[in-house]
Amino acid sequence: MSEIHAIDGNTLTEIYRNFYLARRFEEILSDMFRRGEIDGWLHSGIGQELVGSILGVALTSQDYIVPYHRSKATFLSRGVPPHALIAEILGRQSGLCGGVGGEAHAADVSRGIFGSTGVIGAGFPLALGAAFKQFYQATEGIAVCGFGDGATTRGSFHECMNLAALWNLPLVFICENNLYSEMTPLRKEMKETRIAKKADAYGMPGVAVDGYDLDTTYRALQEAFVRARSGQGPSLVEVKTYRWHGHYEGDPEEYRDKGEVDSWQKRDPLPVLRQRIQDEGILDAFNLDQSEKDIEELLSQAVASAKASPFPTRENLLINVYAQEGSM
Amino acid sequence: MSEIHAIDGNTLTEIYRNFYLARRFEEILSDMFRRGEIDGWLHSGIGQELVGSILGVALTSQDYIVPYHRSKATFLSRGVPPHALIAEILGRQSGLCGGVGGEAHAADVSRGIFGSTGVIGAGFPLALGAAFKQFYQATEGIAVCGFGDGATTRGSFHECMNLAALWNLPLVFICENNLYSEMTPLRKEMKETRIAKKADAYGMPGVAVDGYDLDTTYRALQEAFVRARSGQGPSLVEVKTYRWHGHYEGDPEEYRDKGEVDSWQKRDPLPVLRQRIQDEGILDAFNLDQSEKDIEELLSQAVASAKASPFPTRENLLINVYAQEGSM
Amino acid sequence: MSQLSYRRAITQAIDEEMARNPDVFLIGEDVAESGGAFGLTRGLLARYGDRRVRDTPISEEAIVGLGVGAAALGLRPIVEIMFMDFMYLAMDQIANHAAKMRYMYGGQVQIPLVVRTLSGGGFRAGMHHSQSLESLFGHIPGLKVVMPSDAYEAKGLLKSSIRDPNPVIFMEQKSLLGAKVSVPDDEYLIPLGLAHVQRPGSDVTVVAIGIMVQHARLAAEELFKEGIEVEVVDARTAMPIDSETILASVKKTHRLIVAHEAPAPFGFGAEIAALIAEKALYYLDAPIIRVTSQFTPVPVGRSEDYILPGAKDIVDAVHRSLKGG
Amino acid sequence: MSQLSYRRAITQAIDEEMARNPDVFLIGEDVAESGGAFGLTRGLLARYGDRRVRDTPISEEAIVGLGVGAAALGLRPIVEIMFMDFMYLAMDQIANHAAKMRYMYGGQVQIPLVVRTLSGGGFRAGMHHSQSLESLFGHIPGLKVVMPSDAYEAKGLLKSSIRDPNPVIFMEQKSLLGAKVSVPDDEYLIPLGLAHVQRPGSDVTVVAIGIMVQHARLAAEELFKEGIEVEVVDARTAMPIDSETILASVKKTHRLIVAHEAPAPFGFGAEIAALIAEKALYYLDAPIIRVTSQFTPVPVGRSEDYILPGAKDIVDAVHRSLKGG
Ligand SMILES: Cc1ncc(C[n+]2csc(CCOP(=O)(O)OP(=O)(O)O)c2C)c(N)n1
Ligand SMILES: Cc1ncc(C[n+]2csc(CCOP(=O)(O)OP(=O)(O)O)c2C)c(N)n1
Ligand SMILES: [Mg+2]
Ligand SMILES: [Mg+2]
Repeated sequence: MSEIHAIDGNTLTEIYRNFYLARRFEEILSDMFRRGEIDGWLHSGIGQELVGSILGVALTSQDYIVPYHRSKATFLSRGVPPHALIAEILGRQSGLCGGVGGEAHAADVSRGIFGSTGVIGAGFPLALGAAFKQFYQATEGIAVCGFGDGATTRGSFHECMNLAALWNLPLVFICENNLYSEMTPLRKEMKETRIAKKADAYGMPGVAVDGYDLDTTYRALQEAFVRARSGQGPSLVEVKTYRWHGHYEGDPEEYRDKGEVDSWQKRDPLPVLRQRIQDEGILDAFNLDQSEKDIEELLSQAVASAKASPFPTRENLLINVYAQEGSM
Repeated sequence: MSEIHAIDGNTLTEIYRNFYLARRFEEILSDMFRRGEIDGWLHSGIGQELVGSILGVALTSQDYIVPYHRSKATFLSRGVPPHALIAEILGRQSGLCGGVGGEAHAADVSRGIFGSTGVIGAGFPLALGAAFKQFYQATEGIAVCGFGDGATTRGSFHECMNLAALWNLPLVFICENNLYSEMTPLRKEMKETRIAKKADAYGMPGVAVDGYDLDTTYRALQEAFVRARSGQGPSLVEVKTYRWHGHYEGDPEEYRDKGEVDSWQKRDPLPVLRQRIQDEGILDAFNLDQSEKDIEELLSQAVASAKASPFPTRENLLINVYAQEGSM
Repeated sequence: MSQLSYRRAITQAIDEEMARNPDVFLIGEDVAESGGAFGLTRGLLARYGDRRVRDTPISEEAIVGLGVGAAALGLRPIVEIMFMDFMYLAMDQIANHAAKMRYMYGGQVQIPLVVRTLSGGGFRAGMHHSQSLESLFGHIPGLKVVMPSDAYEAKGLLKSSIRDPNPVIFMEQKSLLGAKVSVPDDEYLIPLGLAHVQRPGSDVTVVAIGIMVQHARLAAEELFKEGIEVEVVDARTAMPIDSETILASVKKTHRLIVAHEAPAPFGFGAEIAALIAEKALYYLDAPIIRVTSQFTPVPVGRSEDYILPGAKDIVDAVHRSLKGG
Repeated sequence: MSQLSYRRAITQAIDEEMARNPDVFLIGEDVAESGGAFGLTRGLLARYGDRRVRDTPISEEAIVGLGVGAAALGLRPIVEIMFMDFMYLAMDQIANHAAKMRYMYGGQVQIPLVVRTLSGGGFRAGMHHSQSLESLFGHIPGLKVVMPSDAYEAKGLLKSSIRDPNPVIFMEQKSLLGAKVSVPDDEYLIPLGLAHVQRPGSDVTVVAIGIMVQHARLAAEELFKEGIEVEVVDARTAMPIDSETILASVKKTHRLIVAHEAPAPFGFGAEIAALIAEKALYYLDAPIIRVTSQFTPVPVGRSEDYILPGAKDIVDAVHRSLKGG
């Protein structure tokens, strides 16, 4: 599809900003967790921020995104204020969902992000619903469904790939294949580990890309979005990536070699992108530094603001079980 | 796989006997249903008897079969007495399951047939369990799972194809693709209608055969059985076939052309096989007639015996909810 | 008024709501082209086209979840699950998503989803085609559960369910499909969560739900001949429960029988008994009796008659209740 | 006797039963190589090898169904579902197959399957990792449902569950994983279906299940200081229900409180209330009170403390009950 051009300077800058924000966000949250400031648990997306950083620039405000449990970069790149996301993760009233949903169940419907869930694979049908809505109302929007390699072995993956293809829905399936499902390595999840190839069974295009290479990842995603937007139906994009931290923060990580982690970290696309922006003369080091400093500032204010927000009251927690006639 | 030879005379005769028995069984049951002699409903397998007729000769007594709702030929070819199957369908005490299960939930565990269910797609995990048992006990047996085209769109198909391949279980998936799922034609069930091809997604061999051609169907099944038996793992065999009657007896069949039904009926493999047995000099017309007469006799006795059996008593119906310690 | 069957009451309710609101759509296995495995949706495809009336493959989890997703984004899906027994396949979408999504997203969405499904005995098709699972759904915060007892109820309650901003499990009583009652020609709605005193009486209260309301009516007629006045309360919805109406009736009659087709443990009867034991204990002149199916799966064929409860069981229970006073 | 944590009680029970019977095997997500997401199965892979201790992909429906199929053919599978909230994905295999298969095949098979799963609050991980669904399973004929209240109970009940010829849903109380009690060094079993009078008392009966038994103990100690003698009955199994023990206690104390972590409607408390309202109505000197979670999903973080019931709620209920007499 020839409509997709090389990434222009503004876009590169925006992706970099998203990426840097997401990276620092992950680092800060991870520290907070280590200091015992977060109830429950935390699933770091560190190392996987590129996809989310691209989504912010490649989608329109009409599009829906069903994120997955490591998609914090997606929230941020869509413009979700960091304080609202942190507050949600901390279970505070000023959080996106009033502090009721937390990390796994955060949503910002006003920004088209919904369908997050604690149940692996449950996002597929919800995303199907979002794509169906676009079709039903003949909008120009599409829907995007994020998930991991582990989710592809759930029955819901199959049912929804089949239905999306059958009904030619504007739905892009984005698999962030990070080689593990909790502590289980890919080869113990499935015999056929080429996830992109599974699209064949549904008569859907599937493509695998190196998720540490910005250009190919960007292009593959854009191609899929263009397809969906132009009525050519769904696709599957398998993004090969890696999570640098454990499944959850605190995971002893007995199941993998430190060397494997190192080899991915060495290829970190964040400094590569920074360098490129400089090399291509889009921004100089000073400007980049400045922009990074702004982000640091934003984040430290966000943390402070989130922490200052109260926990939900008992009353807060008893509403919203049922909608009242005419509510919303 | 070269171990599979042309079908010998005895085998041909046995398949014919199974086939003729199954065909007449279907016809008789259909008549009984029309006369109001059967409570509930009936799903005729007429037109699809070949697969079941082959299973009776191609499997061993150690193998397990999870049948599907049209698999009456399978029951009969495994040696289930027709009267016990009819009595079960009539809900009578002398039925295979004491008349409690009925058509959709008939099983004869002593003959390795179990896992029948009224829930489409629920047989896949049960068959996986049977194959796992063979693996666990390192038996020489395999497991076979029957299902229709419609069942392949259930999530359980995906989960079980994946697990069977991943664990290299001795499980053969046999899809009787009869082009419809109730009133819905294949093209409205899935975009990729080549069901056999779906095996690729799991790293499993898949093959499609004309289910009205005895030799290719027999060979494809035998190859899959040999694979499974020799530790080479699962396969998917798609048998293209056709049901001559409606989804259930009484179905108005508004969704398909009479011409389509006729074209399949014209290719009925039953008379073809009879002719071949004569042509190859295995049996002459007199012997064939005699064997058919024996079957007619068997069936009319079976019907009489089934009808003579009482319905379950109230007491019968209150047991078997829980097994007692040490029962069975 | 015209005579209308339960089956056509459902078709009409869907039809009227689809005509009224372009956001209402219907999906399910064989609902479109063939008008439903039991003819409940006949004519709708022709009227509304295949964007709004769609056949689906056998993918219960996906189609219910599609409904949840579309509902969260403002559409009003009606998803048909052919038999309630197959709802187990979509339980995660119903119980973890439809029911909880509004709460977990802090009120950002509402889920105006209706899952229609055939429930209960009557087709004699056994354990995988005969269950009544209202209590499973009633236990889960966020869901409403509706069990209409005749065609009038079915039409009014289904229309309200479609307009409700919450996920509703709508249980069509399969043994009533052909039964006709008179129904107003003009539009009417029956609000969800209001029980209905179907027949007033002073001696015993029978709270019944779904098909059991019909059995309770017959039992009441029978008992009337003996001079016993039974008050029949049609609970209509298993969730919300109209405790006011039920409490008022028990306070009047001092005797309570609860009748439902599902088995007793953790059932609708248990919930009503707990309500009374907490709120109206001292009004009772006799133990509360539950009339339910046996605690077994439903066998095939006519054997189901031994397992499922009927009018005679209610008559017996009333006699026992009156003796227990 | 030695001090044993709930976590290790579970490991030991599985270990002993696997050593005893070669037909026992264990499958689940991350149960083998990493010893379980919460370390409950640590060491078993090394001891029994990967034929008997197997990691699975995320395929809840398939692995539970695999267990049903293998159990029907004579093996004794233990299937771990990481969180009870994911049991919805396997509901069809549990409710339509494990529960009904023996009945529907006329007694040809038995299903000695254990589905172990972490239930309840305590990890503060919200609505998809905190549910207690005993009443859903208790409603379905054919299943047993076990909720051990401490390490001693966990070990004895799990061993019995593994030996039971029926499908058992075994609910491990996640907030108790680290809690230690003394446990005999010799083998012992606790039969399924027998409640346990955990603490005798004459003033009020508190029937509690699972984690709530711990809260009831604390409440009883507190109330003892006020001179109130609470009888704490650990129900142990939500199905079967030991009605004898419960009835005997209520006949003694004349006051009943039922405590469970799941929401009230259609819950365990409802079933116990119905039992009493039917069999021991005239013994009651006060309304039956249910102490349960709020009828909401479980929110994340410390907010769960507002929603889930605790010892204080039981203390309050006892006071109310004594006033209501
Ligand atoms: C249905 C279900 N089963 C199991 C879990 C527990 N669990 C949470 S994350 C996870 C692994 C998911 O792996 P993948 O989809 O590859 O995403 P990743 O965490 O690797 O990014 C599992 C098994 C769950 N949340 N839901
Ligand atoms: C889970 C589930 N959904 C729907 C049904 C209703 N139903 C019974 S048979 C059938 C069609 C099955 O089609 P297929 O698998 O192709 O088998 P065929 O009847 O064509 O032989 C359907 C939808 C069911 N029994 N179970
Ligand atoms: Mg992964
Ligand atoms: Mg078919």
